[in-house]
Amino acid sequence: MKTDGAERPNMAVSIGRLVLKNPVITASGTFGYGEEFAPYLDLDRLGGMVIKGISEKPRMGNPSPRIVETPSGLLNAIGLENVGVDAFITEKAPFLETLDTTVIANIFGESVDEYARVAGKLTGVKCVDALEVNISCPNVKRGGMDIGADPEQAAEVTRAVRQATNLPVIVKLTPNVTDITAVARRVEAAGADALSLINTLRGMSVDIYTARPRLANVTGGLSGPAIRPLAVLMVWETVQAVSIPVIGMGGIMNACDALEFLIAGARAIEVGTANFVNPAAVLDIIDGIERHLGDACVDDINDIIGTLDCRRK
Amino acid sequence: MKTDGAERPNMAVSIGRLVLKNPVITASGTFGYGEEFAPYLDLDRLGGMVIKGISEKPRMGNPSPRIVETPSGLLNAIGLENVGVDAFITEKAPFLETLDTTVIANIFGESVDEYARVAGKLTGVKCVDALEVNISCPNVKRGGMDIGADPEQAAEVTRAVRQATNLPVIVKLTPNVTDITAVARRVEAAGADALSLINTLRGMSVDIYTARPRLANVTGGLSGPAIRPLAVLMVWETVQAVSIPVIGMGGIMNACDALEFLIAGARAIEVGTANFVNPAAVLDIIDGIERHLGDACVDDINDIIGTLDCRRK
Amino acid sequence: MEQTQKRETGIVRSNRETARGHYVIEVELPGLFGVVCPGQFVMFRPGTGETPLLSRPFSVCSQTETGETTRIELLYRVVGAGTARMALLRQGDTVNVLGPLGRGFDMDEGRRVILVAGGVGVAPLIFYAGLRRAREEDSGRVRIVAYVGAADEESIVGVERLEPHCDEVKIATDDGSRGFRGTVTELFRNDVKYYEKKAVVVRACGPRAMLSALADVLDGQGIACQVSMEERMACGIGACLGCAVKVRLGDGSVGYRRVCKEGPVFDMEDIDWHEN
Amino acid sequence: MEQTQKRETGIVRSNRETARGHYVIEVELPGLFGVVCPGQFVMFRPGTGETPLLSRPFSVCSQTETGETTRIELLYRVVGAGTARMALLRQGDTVNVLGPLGRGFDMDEGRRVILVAGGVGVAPLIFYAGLRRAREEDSGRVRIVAYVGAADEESIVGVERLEPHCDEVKIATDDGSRGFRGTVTELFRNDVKYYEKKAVVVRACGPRAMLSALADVLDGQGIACQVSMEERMACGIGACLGCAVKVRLGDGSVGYRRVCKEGPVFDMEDIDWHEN
Ligand SMILES: Cc1cc2nc3c(=O)[nH]c(=O)nc-3n(C[C@H](O)[C@H](O)[C@H](O)COP(=O)(O)OP(=O)(O)OC[C@H]3O[C@@H](n4cnc5c(N)ncnc54)[C@H](O)[C@@H]3O)c2cc1C
Ligand SMILES: Cc1cc2nc3c(=O)[nH]c(=O)nc-3n(C[C@H](O)[C@H](O)[C@H](O)COP(=O)(O)OP(=O)(O)OC[C@H]3O[C@@H](n4cnc5c(N)ncnc54)[C@H](O)[C@@H]3O)c2cc1C
Ligand SMILES: Cc1cc2nc3c(=O)[nH]c(=O)nc-3n(C[C@H](O)[C@H](O)[C@H](O)COP(=O)(O)O)c2cc1C
Ligand SMILES: Cc1cc2nc3c(=O)[nH]c(=O)nc-3n(C[C@H](O)[C@H](O)[C@H](O)COP(=O)(O)O)c2cc1C
Ligand code: FES
Ligand code: FES
Repeated sequence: MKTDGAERPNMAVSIGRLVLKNPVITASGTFGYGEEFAPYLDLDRLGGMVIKGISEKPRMGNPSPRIVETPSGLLNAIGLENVGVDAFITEKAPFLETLDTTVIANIFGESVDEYARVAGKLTGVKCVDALEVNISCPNVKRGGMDIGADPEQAAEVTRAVRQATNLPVIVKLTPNVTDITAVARRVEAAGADALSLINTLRGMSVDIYTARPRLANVTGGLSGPAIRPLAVLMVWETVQAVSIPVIGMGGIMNACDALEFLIAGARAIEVGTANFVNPAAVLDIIDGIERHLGDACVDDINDIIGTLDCRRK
Repeated sequence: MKTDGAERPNMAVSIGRLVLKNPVITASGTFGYGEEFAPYLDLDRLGGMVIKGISEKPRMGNPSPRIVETPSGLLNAIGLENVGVDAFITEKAPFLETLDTTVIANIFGESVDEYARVAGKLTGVKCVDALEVNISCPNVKRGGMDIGADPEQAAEVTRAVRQATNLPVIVKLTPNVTDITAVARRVEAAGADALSLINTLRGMSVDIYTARPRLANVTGGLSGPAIRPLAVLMVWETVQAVSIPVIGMGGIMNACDALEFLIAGARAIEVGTANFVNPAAVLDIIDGIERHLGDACVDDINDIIGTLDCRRK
Repeated sequence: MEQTQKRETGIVRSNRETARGHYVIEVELPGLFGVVCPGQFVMFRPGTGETPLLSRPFSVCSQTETGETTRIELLYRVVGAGTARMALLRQGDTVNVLGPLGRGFDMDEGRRVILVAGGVGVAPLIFYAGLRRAREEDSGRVRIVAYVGAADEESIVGVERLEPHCDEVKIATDDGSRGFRGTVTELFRNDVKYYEKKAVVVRACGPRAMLSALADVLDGQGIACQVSMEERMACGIGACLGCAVKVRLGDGSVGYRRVCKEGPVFDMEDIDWHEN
Repeated sequence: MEQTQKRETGIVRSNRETARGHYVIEVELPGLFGVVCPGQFVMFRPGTGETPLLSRPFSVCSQTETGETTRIELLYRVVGAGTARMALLRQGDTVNVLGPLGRGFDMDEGRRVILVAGGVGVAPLIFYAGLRRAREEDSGRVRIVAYVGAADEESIVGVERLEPHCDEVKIATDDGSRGFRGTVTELFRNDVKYYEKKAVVVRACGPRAMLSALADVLDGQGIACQVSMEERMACGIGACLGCAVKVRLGDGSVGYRRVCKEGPVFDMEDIDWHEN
């Protein structure tokens, strides 16, 4: 459907039962609990907001340095510092309740049971509209590898969370795998309502003058524009492998980057590292997507999702 | 051992039987057949040179566009264009014979047998000092995945090449795997003399105005500084997992970057994309490493290899 | 004089916007290039900053050797991150220049020359026209007619630089705001029948679509034509195989050639116009 | 006047090297900041170019509000890619500034103030000394003594800016090329016994090793001290948790606080000096 540009295009998208006013969501761990950004933008304009990862108990996080910049990238080893699910509910949720945007709680655990318990506790909390399950956690059993790198364990966590909640369950996949579609399919079969990807890629950086790692934690997760080409490919492949909606992310800095993911088939996108470069980045992205639709005379964002044309000229 | 800086430090390293005059090697596919760079630098100064990947028959390569720049990265889909092993021997080898540097032929095949046949043909060619086996080729059987992503197939190729040649065999690993150390260990067990890593990471880029992939081949391999943190980590993990020497690469643009890999345990390093930015980049890297050793009063490059100190302060 | 290919640190002498979004940058390089052949290009990169990563190719638009140094001009249009960064360069800034590279236009053929330029494709043709005129003593007077195309009046570039060297400069704009309304190849198509096939040669540079249309116009006309092709480049020196262009081989089959090495100038009939 | 936190596009008014490798940049911002508290910082990024990716934190060194605009000065040392890029900025260039951010120094305590600065750590202390003097009418004359440390004479910064506000500026250089030979904390250690514990407060800023040595000097002395801490920052606004500094909690345990939000200024005794 084409428009003459007089009306504003429809920007609403749906992720299963979840309807977002636009496809732009802030990514977990990069937008705090929302409050921190209130001085810089009207939070109600967001398509959605994913909260910093929540575990059952509070976690202190890793020693400093926790971050280091790499070429077009950010390597972080925050160590999942968070206030814990109980403090989240009493201290952070009330502010989130005042907002008119979709709030997604990002959860993780050190065991399948912990995931289920956190999911259970968040179910019924008024501001929480959906859960995003972060399965990129190092799992003791497999030493260093992510739970999410093993399709079997990923499916198990998905099933447990699925049973513990009636909220929409979005499973967030790790890119540190040989074949992300294999994990995606298993997670879909285990009952996920949607997938989000990609989380950070494992990396490290060395200070050559001290011969020590630049992060106190030695290794960290790489985000930012550097990883975008990898993320776009994984999203595109995953979209073809599953029939549930896929939320794309990884290095989205502006509207053009967001459109790459949407065209590749993502139903919505998350913005992470860009929030650090400019706290109002998401607004520029929302406005930029809308402008692009106007320029291209497309009156519904859904009409460009998945339009990637790979035929040879 | 410390020096007072008066003498020049020892820069020679050995990769098994192979002795390099310094640890700086040009990476396959980024230095042509050497000739192209002769106007810009004295090739004899190189620690070594890996030749563009060679297959049994000539290959035409992919349609254009074959390359696209991404943030701090280069996405390429050359499609392994090469003259084929016979033309290499007659047309390219004579020039290489005139050089006083270690020449490593990079080989690949579409089947285990093709690898063995190419290895066999190159054995005895005077200029070829070692083989680097590129196992990051899409394998028909596993549809899109690399041969090198499957430890079993990787080991099989290694064994076949090992049997076909008495040259040192360096197996070049793909980073597109869940656990590179698993592949590394199997390849070591199958008889590799050394490992080199990383090859490019799979990625794609979308032209939002045409809704088409920016590469005619749709997907490509990502190289350049963007991937360096991932490469350093994989090298560090692999060094700990095997006892054969590891050659590190991925996003090395200058001497500091090279030193990150050496400190993390790489015995030598390869320089790829940087050759495109500055055809004499490798000389700057060699000189820069030597200067760093001087500044740090280290009189042998081998004394800094693998010195990474990960203890908490 | 032999040509030396080098990577040099140059100094920006000037960098001005000459038409909407189009700039001319003048760079001073230490040492002498030797005679650059029109159609040859340089790989260009600002001397500071890490993005973009790769150098960008630009045709040499003019060259002046003055004792110890070489000055070159590049004419460019801002189309993306690299050229946007380039437009920010100011007098005194340092830049990296690799070149001159590739194969330029054959210079000596034809007593009548037709130049066909699309947009910034005019850059090497300005150089060609000037050099052709300068060499005229030896080879007798050449008649040079240029066809220049652009989107609209405001984005026409290089005409004032072509005029001193050309007998005629004909202009086409897509919107008809100046000269012929339509593409430069349509304009040329109307004239082609008046040219004496054997005496003329065509030198063309512009977007692939324009060159492809030109190939259609010239198909079966028996007019010798050389075109300067564009492809994305990483190295510019034949090493990466990134700049492949599909060509017809003698035996009727097709293959790839490197724009940076076997080109950027090709004989029109060698290119496989059907596909990249 | 209330403080407004914003991300603004500013214009570079000047950017000069004032000591070897040390620069002062003056930036003009639209709108008013409200009173910045010395010790507060801004996240700073050149307005063009994509590298480095993240903004860099810098303490505000001076602030002037003129009708509609705010001018701030930052004093910085070139240590890496971000500050190297910053040193290339010229008058008229646009930059992005987010701030003012974080918690600054308490301003009203102490009738005698001791400032301890290591290198560019002098920046917020210059601001502090000036503002303290300016407010003197209300609170009576304050005696301000500054201890300034640097590697050598050539890299001493800020002394000439401190002097108008201070009763005394004492200098230490590692190589003794000017003032005391040794660290600034050693210099201060020699004097500490002469100060009247209850009347003085210390305000310090510099590398962690210096602050840690200062904590040793002041250990058990009963002198109130606030320090401005540095950690790598991504967001500057409390969202990324990247800038964690280890603190001692009331119950004797340890935890992390965000330098950008709960700091950068902390009470010295709250910091866990043993580890990051
Ligand atoms: C031999 C040669 C000579 C050239 N001479 C000139 C010249 O004299 N003046 C001039 O303005 N431009 C010239 N170009 C084109 C110029 O190199 C590109 O415009 C430039 O690389 C774009 O860089 P960017 O970072 O600004 O754009 P990007 O962000 O890289 O790309 C922007 C757009 O330009 C297209 N593009 C990028 N690079 C190329 C390329 N190499 N060939 C074709 N399309 C490309 C992309 O597909 C994209 O649509 C020449 C190219 C070649 C190969
Ligand atoms: C609240 C605050 C106020 C500051 N005020 C000033 C100031 O007024 N003047 C000034 O010159 N500098 C100040 N700094 C330090 C300044 O932010 C860093 O020097 C700058 O970020 C370095 O950027 P770069 O890209 O040049 O160096 P990089 O390449 O990022 O790093 C170079 C070296 O500096 C160290 N470094 C980088 N960032 C920091 C950091 N945030 N804290 C500590 N060490 C770091 C790195 O470990 C590395 O050794 C302040 C830092 C903070 C946190
Ligand atoms: C500092 C930081 C903290 C993060 N914390 C979390 C987290 O708690 N849970 C999670 O699922 N992802 C976390 N992420 C990953 C991001 O949500 C996102 O997947 C990743 O950064 C890629 O997107 P980007 O390139 O836009 O940043 C974090 C990323 C960063 C940079
Ligand atoms: C244009 C291009 C062509 C390449 N061709 C080959 C090849 O033929 N064989 C191979 O093993 N690796 C090939 N590579 C991978 C490089 O050798 C290297 O592993 C990779 O680029 C990472 O290093 P870099 O970041 O320094 O470029 C190629 C890389 C590029 C950019
Ligand atoms: S640009 Fe590298 S081969 Fe032509
Ligand atoms: S810098 Fe992000 S929380 Fe402090």
